[in-house]
Amino acid sequence: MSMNTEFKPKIVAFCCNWCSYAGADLAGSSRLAYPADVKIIRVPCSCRVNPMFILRAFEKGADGVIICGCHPGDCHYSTGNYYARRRMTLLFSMLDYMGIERGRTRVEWVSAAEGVKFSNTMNEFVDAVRTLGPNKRLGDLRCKD
Amino acid sequence: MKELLQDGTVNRVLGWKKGDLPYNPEPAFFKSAEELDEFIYDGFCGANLSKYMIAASALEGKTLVLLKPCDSYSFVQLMKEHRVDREKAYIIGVGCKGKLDIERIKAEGVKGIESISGAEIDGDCSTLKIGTIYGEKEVAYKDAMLERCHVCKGKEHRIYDELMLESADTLDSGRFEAVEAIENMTPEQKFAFFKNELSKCIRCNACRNVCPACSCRKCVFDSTKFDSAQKANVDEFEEKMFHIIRAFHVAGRCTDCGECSRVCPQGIPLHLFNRKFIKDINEYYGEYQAGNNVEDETPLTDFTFDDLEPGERR
Amino acid sequence: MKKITKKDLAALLRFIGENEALYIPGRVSGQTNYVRYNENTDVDLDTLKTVKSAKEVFFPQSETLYTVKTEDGKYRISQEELQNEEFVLFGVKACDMKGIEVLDKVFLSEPVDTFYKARREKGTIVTMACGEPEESCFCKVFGIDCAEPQGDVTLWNFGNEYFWKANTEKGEALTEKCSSFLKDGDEATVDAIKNAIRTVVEKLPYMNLSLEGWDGTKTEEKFNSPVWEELYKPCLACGTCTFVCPTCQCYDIKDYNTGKGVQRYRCWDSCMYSDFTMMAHGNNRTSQLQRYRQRFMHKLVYFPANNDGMYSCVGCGRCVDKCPASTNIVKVIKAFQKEGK
Amino acid sequence: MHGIGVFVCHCGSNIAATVDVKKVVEMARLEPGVVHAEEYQYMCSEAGQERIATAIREKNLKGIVVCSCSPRMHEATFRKCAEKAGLNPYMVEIANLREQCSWIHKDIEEGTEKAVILARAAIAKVSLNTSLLPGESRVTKRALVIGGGIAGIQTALDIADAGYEVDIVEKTPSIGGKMAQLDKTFPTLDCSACILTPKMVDAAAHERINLYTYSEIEKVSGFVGDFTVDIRKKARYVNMDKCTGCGVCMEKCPSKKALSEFNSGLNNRPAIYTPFAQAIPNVPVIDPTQCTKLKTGKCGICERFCQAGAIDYTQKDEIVTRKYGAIVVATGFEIIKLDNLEEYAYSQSKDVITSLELERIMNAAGPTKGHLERLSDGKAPKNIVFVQCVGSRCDESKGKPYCSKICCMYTAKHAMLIRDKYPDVNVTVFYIDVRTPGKNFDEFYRRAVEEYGVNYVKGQVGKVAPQPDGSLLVHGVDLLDGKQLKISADMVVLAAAVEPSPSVRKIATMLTASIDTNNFLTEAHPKLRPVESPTAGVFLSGICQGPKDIPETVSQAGAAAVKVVGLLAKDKLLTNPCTAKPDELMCNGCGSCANVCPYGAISYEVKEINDHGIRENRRVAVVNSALCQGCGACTVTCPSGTMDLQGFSNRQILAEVDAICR
Repeated sequence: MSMNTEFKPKIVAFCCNWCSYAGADLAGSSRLAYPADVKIIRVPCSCRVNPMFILRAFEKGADGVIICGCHPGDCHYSTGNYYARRRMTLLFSMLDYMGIERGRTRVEWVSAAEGVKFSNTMNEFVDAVRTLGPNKRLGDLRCKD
Repeated sequence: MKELLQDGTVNRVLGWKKGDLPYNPEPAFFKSAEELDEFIYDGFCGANLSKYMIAASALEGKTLVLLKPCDSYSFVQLMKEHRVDREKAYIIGVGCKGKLDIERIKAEGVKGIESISGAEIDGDCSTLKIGTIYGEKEVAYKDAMLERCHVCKGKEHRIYDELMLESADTLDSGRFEAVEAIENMTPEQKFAFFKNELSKCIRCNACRNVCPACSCRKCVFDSTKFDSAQKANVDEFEEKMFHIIRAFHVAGRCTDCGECSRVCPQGIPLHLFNRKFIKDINEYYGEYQAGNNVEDETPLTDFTFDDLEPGERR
Repeated sequence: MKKITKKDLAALLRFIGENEALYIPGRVSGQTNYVRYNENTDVDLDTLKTVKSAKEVFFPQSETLYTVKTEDGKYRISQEELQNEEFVLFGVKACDMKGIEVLDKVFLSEPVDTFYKARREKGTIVTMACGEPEESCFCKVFGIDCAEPQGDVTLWNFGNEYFWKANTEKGEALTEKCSSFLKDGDEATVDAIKNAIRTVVEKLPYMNLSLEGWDGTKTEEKFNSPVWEELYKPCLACGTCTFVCPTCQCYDIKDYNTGKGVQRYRCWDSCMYSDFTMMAHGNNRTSQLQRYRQRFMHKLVYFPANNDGMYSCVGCGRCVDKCPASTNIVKVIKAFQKEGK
Repeated sequence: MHGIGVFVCHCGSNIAATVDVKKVVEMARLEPGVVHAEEYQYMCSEAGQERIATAIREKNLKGIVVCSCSPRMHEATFRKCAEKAGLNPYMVEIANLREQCSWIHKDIEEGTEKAVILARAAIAKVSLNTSLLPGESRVTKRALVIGGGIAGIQTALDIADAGYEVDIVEKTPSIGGKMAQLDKTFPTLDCSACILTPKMVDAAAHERINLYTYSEIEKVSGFVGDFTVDIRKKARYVNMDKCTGCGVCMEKCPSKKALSEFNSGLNNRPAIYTPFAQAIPNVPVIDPTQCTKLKTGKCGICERFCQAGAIDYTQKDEIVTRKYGAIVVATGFEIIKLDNLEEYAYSQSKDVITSLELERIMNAAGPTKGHLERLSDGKAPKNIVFVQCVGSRCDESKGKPYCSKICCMYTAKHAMLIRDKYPDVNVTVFYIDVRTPGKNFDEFYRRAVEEYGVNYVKGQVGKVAPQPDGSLLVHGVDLLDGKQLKISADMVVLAAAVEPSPSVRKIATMLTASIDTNNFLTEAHPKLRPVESPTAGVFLSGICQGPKDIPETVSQAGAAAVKVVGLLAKDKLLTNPCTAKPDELMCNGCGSCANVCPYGAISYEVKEINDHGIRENRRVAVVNSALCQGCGACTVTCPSGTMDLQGFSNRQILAEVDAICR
């Protein structure tokens, strides 16, 4: 357990501008805490998240990557999150297939009104990644030292 | 073929030319009837000629191209992506009795090959008689076949102007057996398996360059847009990144022609990446065969409202 | 002349591996390449050709040259250390050995490549005569005798034994170090082995390949020949031939951002790639024909012209074995032969 | 990029309390390209903006990072500020140190560390920013109002009065909405119809208002200023031009089994009908599910009796395509289904009714002609129990978590009206809280209690049990007395929760307007932009945005109208320059990007491309930047990375990733 409390995972959260980023703002204005390990990158839509971005995060030392978008049906661009959903489903399945821990990647749909859900999701995700420990299977060793 | 060339229906023939060893015919363009004397079509003509049709589509006049049943899927997929011009192609669908993998023959301990008989397309394709400088050897045709032929998609051509030669059934194993075997491993085993396989990768790009789906004018791995032009295998991450993204970029477009695995100089079973995506697509979004026709919406540019959530399993 | 029984070889390798780094053909997932030896290495001296040649031990596919880091807003550069550890490279075939000589021409002439030089100095090469040459071999065409490879020590495989002969001081030193594993062997047996190998070599299909006309002259005639226009067509522009080749020595220099700094590294490059020789204004070779031609012109014309007739092909036949489109240097030579040029 | 300025805001103590602002400034200075970094109390203030502008001018900054609150808050502010100082507004990036850092972290060390990383990511991004220029798009000077209730009518009237054309699309045969069904309105008790119908007539008569009743939205495309909408005009089977509204057809129609929607299903209507007498337009429709002629081909009575020859059984649905500059959603509400609230015995007894049903019972034009009577036996009730918060403020498995806002007032209204007209009827109201925030609202409620003697019981009703004698036994609790109560009633009235009209989901999807968990449309900002949807050009009016009473709805309708007028008054709009941009040299022309583009913004052209000296004709993707909304779907679908998104380019996002993972 002492390991877990010391380990500060690097978490990259891609949040769509319209729902999830706003949901994160709401979590903030509602003072709903989640670990500082989470750093948010604002993207217009979850469909803007290229699998290369996710792999790049792991390459450079991220321990977990989460993608947040509008709920299916609520995409600001109508259909973006549906594409994102298929892409991420396949990508995550591939990572799992290659023995990369499933808990390091996640997609969550968080609306602009769901500050609570945003905060809870981040708390859960960080906990899950902490339990897994540092990412050793999908990173570039050159970035580790 | 000679007639079509002579009467001007086609300006050239895209086929295979006899090699200088019994097993290494090369893809070639024939421009005259006499050049066609060097034409060959036998068990070693594994190369999928569809990709050469991208360049041929820019040439004057029609190109007669020989496509095996599985190659025809690639051609249709390329048509769908506007990369080849149907009007510029005269397609002869050639039969196939399974294509041979020289690496498998060599793995049987065959060295110093001087001659091979039994690979002729009009033969019964049951036994290969191999003359070597170290003596005669025999290898069962079936044991020398490429992996892809054991999971053959069938004898039907998806597109053709004319058909030639009989095909044989070569399907004798489950297409997704190997993928399932990996899926059933523990994460540690999976990780170790791919680590071992990918550690061999030399980033030669043969898998990419032979792939009919990887036909981008400029591959992301050669462009500066993603800072991903790392042609070296500096760290094991590089190969993972390359092979995941390569497979992802062709997901839903890969016809499973098996060329990537055929050409890998290090014998990496690259089809295991592509086939994993194919299996997932089939399971999650319904059976889909890329290159079946030009109309079907590609799975990754399509969706349904109740698609599976990422990380879920059905 | 010494010899060692095959059953003692494992102990010998362990012994060498304990004292210094040992690079040896080892099998990983069905393929044999040079690997750094450890107790778990699946040593494979029977496979004639490793996929990648032995050159990577001296000229690795990638190597860091130096690292730049920022500390408190200031840059700090640290040079990568040169090879300072002695090592043994074991099981090199005649063609690969010759390949190293070709690389020496490039990297040891001025300006000397210090990274390469350091490795050459620290490495002892144990070569091995080819037991059963294969149909894609054509080393003899380049005057290489695979029955008697050079290097610091030469081995011959015979029955249950390897015959062992030191050729150089480094070789003597290694022999001395390993003396407890070695017994005396007789020259006569080795001569017989050599003859047997040479007899086999004569039977190989490519033995009659003629290098007539490839003497570093007629450069323009070769360059402008229409033969290339058909030859290049199957080429897929991958780098397989380059990366398995024992003599290809081109590299690219790139920077990698580690987040904490930048590592400048070099890595093998291939003249088959579209971004080879890419410069700010663009590329001076714009077509695959030009790239394809460059590879063979370099090996058969430019290199011998600049290096006293030494070809930068050693006839190992790896490109013959591995080219996905079955085009290769032999077909190039034959095509010109056929055209009578 | 060299010449980056970093401005760290304290936001009073909002940021400075948990982030060591000085440290952030100090660390930012060490980042590559940064030539200026400073802190200030309130960067968004005039003085703060002046500091930014001065630094831009004096240090010739090429890009700036403001470490402050959410970009959703002040990105526009700082972009304007940069523009005024001569810097392209898209050379500004915001590091969100307030909502996503200081407000959620307590530990200063932790907060500061994260703030430094967020600043670093923004600096990394801005160093790859490029100057972008917005394009222009035209504005179609016509508005669409979806929904013809009081919200829609009022919005349309206000827009039309300001001089712009408005179309109202109403899915039922008449405008009027729920307000037309009400009997009296609180707190003045004036007659709903008396104040509504003149507005309906005004709308119908207005030269700039066009009504599409019995019509629905089929498809929406385009964007702010230039929407294209397909409207499905459902077949009325009555020619609107010929019909005189005499009503003979309705009288003669032999099929009278359909439940009247207008009367909450309490009585029947013919197959050919207008919802109510004052319907506008006063043209009936034939309900194809009820009409014998349409179902079997036999009958045709209405056609025979119609002197005007207006009946047309061959009419088909018609799709009308129109262009609009702005769209107002005024889709209103429905009463929730009471299936999950079986304890109130709504389905078991005819005498358990909803408040809306009571409105119809009390209305002179209603099923009982305004006589208060039990629906089971027509007897006058002696004891009536009202239950408030039925499905409101409730567990989500049974009802809605929110307060429906209007029930306290209309229950008081009902109680008062009953006691006024039938002084001998006992009226009991069960309530959780009585909420009366509104002008004259509490006075109104107190009159009900004090003048009219309505018995208010604080407590919930656990069960309504129909008795064999036809009475209803109400099991409740009086929380003030702490007693279980059992009250025998003749009638129970349920103040059922309101919910957004179910049609709104589909409409929201078409409009790409976002919706909250309760299906209310989300406003662009809950306080500062309450009548705008986050989707540009889409505005909200009435209950579709949240529960409201009539005065609030009308004022919101007016506010939405002003926003629409403000938009339509412009001739051109500046378009977002953060759009997709293909690199022609790399494009395969494969077609994947167009497949995923929701706006049809991508097309393909065969162009002569000069690829490093090789000229050839290639099929390449072309983006219409007026249509592109910048979602980025195409950028990921494109395998070669030909498509990139300006403002969120691959390299910019990767730079952020790198900076965060450093």
